[in-house]
Amino acid sequence: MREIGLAEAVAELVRDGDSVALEGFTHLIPVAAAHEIVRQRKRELTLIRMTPDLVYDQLIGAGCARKLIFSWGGNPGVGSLHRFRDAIENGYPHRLEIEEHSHAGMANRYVAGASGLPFAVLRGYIGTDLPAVTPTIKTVRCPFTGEELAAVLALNPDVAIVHAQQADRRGNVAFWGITGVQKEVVLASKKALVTVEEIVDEIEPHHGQVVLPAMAVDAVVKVERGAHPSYAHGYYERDNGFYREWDAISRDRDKFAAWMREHVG
Amino acid sequence: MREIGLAEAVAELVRDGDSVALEGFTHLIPVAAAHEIVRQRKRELTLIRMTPDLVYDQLIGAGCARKLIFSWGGNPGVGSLHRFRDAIENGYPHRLEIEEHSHAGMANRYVAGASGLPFAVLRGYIGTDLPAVTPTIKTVRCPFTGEELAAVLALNPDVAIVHAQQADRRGNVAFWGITGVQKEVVLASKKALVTVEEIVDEIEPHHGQVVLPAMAVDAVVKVERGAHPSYAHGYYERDNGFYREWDAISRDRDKFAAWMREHVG
Amino acid sequence: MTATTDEIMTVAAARELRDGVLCFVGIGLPSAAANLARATHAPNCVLIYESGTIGAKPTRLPLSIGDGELADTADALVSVPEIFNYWLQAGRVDVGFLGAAQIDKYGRLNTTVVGDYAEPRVRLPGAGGAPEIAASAKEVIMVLRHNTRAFVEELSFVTSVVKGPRVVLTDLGVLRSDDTGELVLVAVHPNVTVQQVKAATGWDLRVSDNVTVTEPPTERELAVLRALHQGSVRA
Amino acid sequence: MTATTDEIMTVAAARELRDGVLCFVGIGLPSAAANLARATHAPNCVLIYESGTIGAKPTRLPLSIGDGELADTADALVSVPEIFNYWLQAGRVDVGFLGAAQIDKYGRLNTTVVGDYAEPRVRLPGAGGAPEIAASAKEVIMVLRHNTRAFVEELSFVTSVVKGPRVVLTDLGVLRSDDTGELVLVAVHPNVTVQQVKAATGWDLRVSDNVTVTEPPTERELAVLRALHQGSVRA
Repeated sequence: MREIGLAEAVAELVRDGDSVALEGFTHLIPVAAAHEIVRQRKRELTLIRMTPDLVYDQLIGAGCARKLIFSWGGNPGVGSLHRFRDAIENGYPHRLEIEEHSHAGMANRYVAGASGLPFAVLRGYIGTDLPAVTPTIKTVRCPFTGEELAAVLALNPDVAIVHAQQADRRGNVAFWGITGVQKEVVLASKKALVTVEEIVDEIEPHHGQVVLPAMAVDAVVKVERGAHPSYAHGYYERDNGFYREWDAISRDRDKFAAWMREHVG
Repeated sequence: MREIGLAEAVAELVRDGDSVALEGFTHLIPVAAAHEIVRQRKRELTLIRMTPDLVYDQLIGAGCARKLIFSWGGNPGVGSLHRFRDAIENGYPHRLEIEEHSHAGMANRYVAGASGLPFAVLRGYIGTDLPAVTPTIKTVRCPFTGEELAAVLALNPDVAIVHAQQADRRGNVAFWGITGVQKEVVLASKKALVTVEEIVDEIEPHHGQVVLPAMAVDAVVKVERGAHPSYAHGYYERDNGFYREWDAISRDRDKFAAWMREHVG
Repeated sequence: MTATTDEIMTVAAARELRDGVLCFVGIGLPSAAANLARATHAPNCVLIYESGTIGAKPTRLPLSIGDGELADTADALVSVPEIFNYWLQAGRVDVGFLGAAQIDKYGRLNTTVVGDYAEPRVRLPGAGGAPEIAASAKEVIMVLRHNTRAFVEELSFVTSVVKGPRVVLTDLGVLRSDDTGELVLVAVHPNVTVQQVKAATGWDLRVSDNVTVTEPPTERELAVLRALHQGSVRA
Repeated sequence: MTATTDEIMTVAAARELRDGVLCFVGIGLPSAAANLARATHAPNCVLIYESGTIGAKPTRLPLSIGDGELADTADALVSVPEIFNYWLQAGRVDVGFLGAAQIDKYGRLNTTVVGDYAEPRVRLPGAGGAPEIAASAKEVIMVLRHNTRAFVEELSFVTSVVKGPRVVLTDLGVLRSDDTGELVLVAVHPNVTVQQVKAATGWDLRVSDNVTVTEPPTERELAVLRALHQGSVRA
């Protein structure tokens, strides 16, 4: 495994205009890597993520995003993502193009992407207004039963960024606890950057563990507490207080800018 | 979890004429359960399995099967399955209908079945003679790219039978090592019977572990060495010698019958 | 103890859950109701969260759908694609819980925008798991505060369409779908009048011939619900 | 040490494997060749077995595709659907290894039946992983014993169609696909004549203008191969 720092990894793997998927379903959100993207002033990114969460609220507010592909944009258990809303409702800091799906649709788009298929089939969206506003939702007919089902276009981001608990010295990566779509997004993407809490000699077995072999990953970077204020199961808990505080910080454009200057740089 | 014996579980869950999938990819083959099916003289079964292996050679030779759905019918590393060949080549003990796929096709048929979808999409079969002889292979066109892909009909067996290492007292089941399509076949089937090496208070974490929650399973039965001559990772090794011996036993109809009488009953 | 209107709504939702069912839970009020049910009359209820935890048995209410507490207490942890494909879409889920910003008389839900989609007055979080919960759960329980902004004649956007039978628990009463799928008022909470509910509904609400009055939350239901919330606040 | 024809074939197959490639391995001779390569000139080769083991590093040859040894030494263990969908179908596999009962001049393979499908003279095992390995691996290495029963003008059944470049290692020589996809004899093993190879081929075999002679197995290659086999026999 190649030794590399976070700044170097982001500089090398993420280019202006790329489609970038930072995933982690509540758990293991790669916040430190997102902050590095802000610091490097990446622009015109297509940000992809099921649950934009605080991490995309920050990237959108900082002006990194041209487009957002997502399925649920809220502050879980708290309320709105104000930078996300300000971008969509008021075009601030600039207009944000959106492409929205359901969770099942996004998950299956990653699965299709990881599988080298052009599309995925699911029972979903039927009767809703989503297909009318989202061109990556169509229908397909079962060649055996004639049933009409939803079809969604595969997702193959330029770069996947995820956070994991452990990597071994050869670059194999291990996640446990809630593993979300981590495996799928890494395998669906052209390049993958993984930040980890710890580099170990031997990966420990855990319930529900997912191991990604080294060859699926382009860079592994050790970043302790790299998911904060999200959490890393077995390492630190979710900073629920910060999620609540974010509501007030992000509600105000200036307060947001000041917070970002002070805490991200 | 309900206490139940293997004879009772098979009597209750497997009926003449059912489609039955005994899975386990080399590892964890539910051989003891198969022998119980033979002892109970179940008839007219549609046997489903990626790799028929010795276990279906025995069921076919014993006259339990009307039809076989499979993707690779050999004695791994040794040669032919002679009872399988005798049924297809000579109609002995009676004619055997077959429906054959590739491994990728069978795996995806289980995935579609487990997902409640009528079919699965894959890149496969193109240019081969398989679609001409197997009506459960068709094509589907991607509604986004126009590309033509293979489509396979979902599999939803009446009964899944698998072997696992551990169950806890509430009936949650754990597999580790090579887990094949165990999870998919159980979730794709209407009913599921699981034999296990051991019933424990707490399932131990292992690399690559799959846990099936109790509600996915209809009966859990403790059967030590229930996979022999296949193996149970962490419990006993594969009896490679027996796989070699099987070649001579199964080659001859009378020798086979005598072996079954003596060892299965 | 005196129950708040939110508590009455949560307790009413909890009571809808029969013991032993497999329940797909969203965060917030649905999670509170499902966990209250599990802690009282429905101990064998199995909770699935869309984050991939099956059979979670949290002792405090999770703040988010992916809390560590859910993973620690689950029978099995699976990926998000598996939860949606192998569990929800496969039709294993008996009951889905949903909230929404807007609902119409057929129980269709909007969680996407208020106003025009391209130039929304309010941008809401979006679909999340709702469209597929609505389509695949055998039965759907919805929980919303009752007012004419939420209970509307026409949705700004149709995010989710419930297929099976549906019940809506509000802070005023209980609505159930009839054979045509239309929601009918079947119960009012204590001290609420039918007229109040009709006034809080943006369409001409049909009322059952036998409107009952909700049993108020018991002492035990309230105590358990508050303890679950306390745990969450302490965390 | 004198090499058997099977050993010459296996060594020739092993040499086709460049270091660092991701190789999808079937059981038997392909597995022997891949492990020989890993133990000699290609230590960074990553082996995938269709049973779901990624990066297995067996010290003895597995008898079956799902041996415990493979699971014990793998970097990651995944399900069979994942191996086929996320790894093979996604185009991550550089080299696929295949055997067959019959091959035609385009390297199409038959592992299904000899004779008529409905009334076969010989029922072979069937497709297994081969059709998708053939279609999705960037490059395919085939290993077959060379005779007119195997190298036929017309297959009884087309089980697998190789898409990318292909090479066939036999006990007589080496065949590679040209731009049209047709197999051309490019090398003969020591003490084998071009005429012998043509006689063992059921179609009019094209022969390269520069047929070379295979380097015989080195002492080290043979020693390693035999040690790998010994381990397997002892198990």
